[in-house]
Amino acid sequence: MSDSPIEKSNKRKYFLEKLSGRFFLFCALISVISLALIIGFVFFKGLTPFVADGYSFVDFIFGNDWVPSEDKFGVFPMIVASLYATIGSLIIGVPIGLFTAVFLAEIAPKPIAKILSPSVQLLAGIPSVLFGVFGLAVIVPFLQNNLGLPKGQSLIAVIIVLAIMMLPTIVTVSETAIRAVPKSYREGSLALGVSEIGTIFKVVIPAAKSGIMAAIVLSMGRAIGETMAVILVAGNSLIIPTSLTDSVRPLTTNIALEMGYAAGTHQEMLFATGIVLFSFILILNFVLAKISAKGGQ
Amino acid sequence: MNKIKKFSIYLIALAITVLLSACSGGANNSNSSSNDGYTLSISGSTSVGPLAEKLAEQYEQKEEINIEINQIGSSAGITNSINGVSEIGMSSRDLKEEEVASGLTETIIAYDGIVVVTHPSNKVDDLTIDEVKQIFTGKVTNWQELGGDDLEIVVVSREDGSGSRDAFQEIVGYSSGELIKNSIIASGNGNIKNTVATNKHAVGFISFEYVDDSVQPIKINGVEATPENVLNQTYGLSRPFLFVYKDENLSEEGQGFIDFILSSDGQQIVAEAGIIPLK
Amino acid sequence: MNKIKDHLLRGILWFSSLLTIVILVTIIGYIFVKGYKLINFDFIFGDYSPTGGGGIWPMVVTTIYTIVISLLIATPIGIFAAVYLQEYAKQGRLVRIIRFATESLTGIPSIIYGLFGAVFFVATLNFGMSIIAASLTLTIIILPVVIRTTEEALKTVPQSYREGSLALGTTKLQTLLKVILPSAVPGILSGIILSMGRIIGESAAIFLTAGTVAALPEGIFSSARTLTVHSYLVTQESGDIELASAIGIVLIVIILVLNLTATYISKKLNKAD
Amino acid sequence: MKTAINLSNDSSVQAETNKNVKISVNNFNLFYGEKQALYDVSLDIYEKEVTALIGPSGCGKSTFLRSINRMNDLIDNVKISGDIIIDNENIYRTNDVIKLRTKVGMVFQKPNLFPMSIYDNVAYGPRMHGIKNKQELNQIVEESLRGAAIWDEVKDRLKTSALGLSGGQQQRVCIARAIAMKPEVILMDEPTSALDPISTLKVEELVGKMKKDYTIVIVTHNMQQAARVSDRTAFFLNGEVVEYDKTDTIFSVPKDKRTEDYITGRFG
Repeated sequence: MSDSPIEKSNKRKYFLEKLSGRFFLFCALISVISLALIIGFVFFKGLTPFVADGYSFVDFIFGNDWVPSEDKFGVFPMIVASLYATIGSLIIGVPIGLFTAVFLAEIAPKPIAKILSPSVQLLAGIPSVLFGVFGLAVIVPFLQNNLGLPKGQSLIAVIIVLAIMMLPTIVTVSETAIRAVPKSYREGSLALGVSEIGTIFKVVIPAAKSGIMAAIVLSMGRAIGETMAVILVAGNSLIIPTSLTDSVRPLTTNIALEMGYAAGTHQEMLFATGIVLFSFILILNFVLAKISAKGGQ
Repeated sequence: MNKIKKFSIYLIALAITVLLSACSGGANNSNSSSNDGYTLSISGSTSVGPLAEKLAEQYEQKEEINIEINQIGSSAGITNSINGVSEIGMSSRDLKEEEVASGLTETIIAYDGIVVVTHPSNKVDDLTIDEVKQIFTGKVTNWQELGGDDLEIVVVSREDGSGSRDAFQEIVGYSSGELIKNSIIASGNGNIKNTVATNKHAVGFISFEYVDDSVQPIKINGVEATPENVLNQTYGLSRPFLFVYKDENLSEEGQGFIDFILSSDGQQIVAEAGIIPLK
Repeated sequence: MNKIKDHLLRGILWFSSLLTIVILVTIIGYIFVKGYKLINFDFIFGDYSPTGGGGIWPMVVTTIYTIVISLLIATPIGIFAAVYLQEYAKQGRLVRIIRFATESLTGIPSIIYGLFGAVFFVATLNFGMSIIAASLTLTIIILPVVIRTTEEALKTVPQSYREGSLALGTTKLQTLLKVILPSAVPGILSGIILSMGRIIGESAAIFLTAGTVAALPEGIFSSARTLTVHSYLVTQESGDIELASAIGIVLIVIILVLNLTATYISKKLNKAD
Repeated sequence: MKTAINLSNDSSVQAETNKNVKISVNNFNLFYGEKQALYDVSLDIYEKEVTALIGPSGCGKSTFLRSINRMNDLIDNVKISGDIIIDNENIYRTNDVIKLRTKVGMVFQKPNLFPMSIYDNVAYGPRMHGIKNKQELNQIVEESLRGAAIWDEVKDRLKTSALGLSGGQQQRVCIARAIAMKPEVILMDEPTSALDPISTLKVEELVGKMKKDYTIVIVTHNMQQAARVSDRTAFFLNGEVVEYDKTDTIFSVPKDKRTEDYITGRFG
């Protein structure tokens, strides 16, 4: 073997190496490009009424009235509704989902886990519309009949449907994270005489924290972004909810309900509603990124 | 770093080229599909949509034509027909001034009655227009006040911007701002019907074609909601179904479809669909 | 004291799991009970008829179209992006920006993707309401899922594999293609399954980008209606819970088949090792 | 014990006369970010000898070993100064890391076979370097496995997963995998630390045989092992080379007090 062909082939390899590295970088940048395009288009459309047409942004955010046909655009009730619905569903969904994940990964007898884990994974793929269909056909009448309400379409119905919908996401993602915790951590803790449950809560869950955080972010995205299922059970009333039984209109629902029928300023205001939604999510992501960065140290 | 920049610019250029060629591919594609028959694009009202689909199904069997119908709401359909995105827009409400000003032509293809409906168990089955207004503006909040059971009234309305809602409010005589705040807002006739059918408290309004046994239609001023009563103008809650288009955008094929709808065959289909034909 | 706490916690774990299972079984059960009567050969393979009684074949085809196209685009991009983040990038501002963008994409509500798709792909790029516009929108939606799951899968590949391969004088690219990616396949597959679920389940974004034409698509530039959009429209417009449930059964079966296939593939791959 | 020292004594005497310097290290410094891990390391490693690197944990011996085939490149923020010269070529001046790593093979602390068959593991390197001919590959695999003294144990199960082997067998397949590249230098990073005594013995015997073909640098915790297998020994402490000499000299008459303390077990 002479030197030159090897060096030549190495040169080709280094070229491919560089090319592939840059190609991978480009792929990674597509997320950034997409985000920039989405933000650009939504903000451009959504800010037009405030920049060009002299609408007040403060009135938009804190206004209580949303009557597009009378030129009144206030999204405060929807902001409140979105926050309540998301927080409520997380309060119910996260513990149940997380405990289920722990159960499947740590405690469940193997044959049970072997059947259940894929079933839950399957459920992650169930279209949200079907949860809405179920919510409308079962949960709404159930609430109405058992709580003696004039209507079952309510904040609590939204919370329940969202909590159910996020279960599969939380369970599958957290389960993967928990299973990825090295056995040696558990053995180390067990060897110190800590009980199995103690080990799970003191060692395994903290070790799987970043994955669990990912699960929560994903399901929060799902909850806040859910539209079609929510439309069916929220009632979509334009009031600031004062109780769990009030019917509500979250931000996403507002957009979906009226987008088809909107034109001109009305349509731009729906994009503005999108901006509000967007800002919430960006802030949430930022906060969560900070939390997980702190947790990682 | 500079090299990376150059390289990314190169790649982006490449991506755009690919996209553009895909675009032109798309144009070719729609051209080639015209060999099989002309594609007529229609979009708009969800109330008119089901009727238009039925008409299109029949018409496609007669003619070499593909009709694409997108149910995206009256306003969006009208906007599409103004922009030329769709050849024809469907509307279940009258055109607004600025829409007329943009040069749209409208053709009434049928009439629709709007029916106020309640749960079948509701004892109230006759209301005046004014009572309807008081219900929807929240002045009357219990069925007892109207001679029914002691149940809170739950108002179900369509969303702001819906052609059906605009038409309903205009006839009954209240504005969107007056609508009772805690009313349920449902998108689509089916959703309203379903909501009312499963709730003893509820009252809503839907298109004629959606009425069935699951809900109770309410007489208005003692007049039943029937096609005859709409045509002889004794039933007050009715509106036209419109096709709107710009004359310069309307193709021969599009005109052909409209002619078919207005023909006796077409109007027969309208009647079979439970909607009120023109004559 | 500690024992009581242990028992209590263990009880909570059992209870939560049971609750999850009961809820999910109830939903599936409800959909099956409501919808199974409508399911037959003609329902699935029959052409749609707006006058009622027809099948859902056009929607099945449209759904397959959107899945295949979005995955064809998103899977390679997502995997390579994850590869960049995990294997190539040095920690720094660029990586932070990319991660932030990916995380943010995850959280964006699908209705906003719908708005964007309608403005960008449908109008600006002039694809019209079409399968391709919807698929490109879906591509962005599932990209973060593919990236994240692939990254998690890459993290589980032992560092010693990389060292072992590189020490033999192989390039990063060779190591990646021959050792790292094959080891990460099961994880990547689970990401693709999650993405398929997302595509199949998506309605808001598709509604605004693909339109609602209830006919067999002629190509990727046709406007069409996916199964999920169909079940949504059926619920909204005609309030037909049984038909919506029947479509739901079809959707669930498709997902089940996909999952089983993926599990089978990853098992086979593991055995081949 | 004594015979071992005598043996290595003999060979190093020969080395004085006819062995060449294979790797020459001059004033080599290495930093992890701000933290310096190696201080002015200078030593010559001779061709076809076994050079052992000993010292307490964290003394920099593994870091140094990984510098010889630039495995430290994988870690962000590593900075170096000074030279490592192999066959008159400064390995930090050339950009051809592939060529370097082809020439300098490595065996790791824990067996790190890929999740493939035994055959594919050994054939992996040659395949990546463009050898596709089946017969040629078969031959390389057999020779390498023989060279790693494991052929007889695995010849009937070449197509089964390599991860089914015992730890000691896996480590010898790792050595075969390294040999398959026909390297000139083999770096071994505590290759027996995860193995039982019998497997350790086998690997040590193997190292003894291999030195007629390869230049071997071995990091070890085990001083008896260093004494048994190596010709020369470098004692590392806190990132510095305290003493570097022929193994028998280091173990019998260390010049530095710290070396003596370490060897006699007073710390470490």
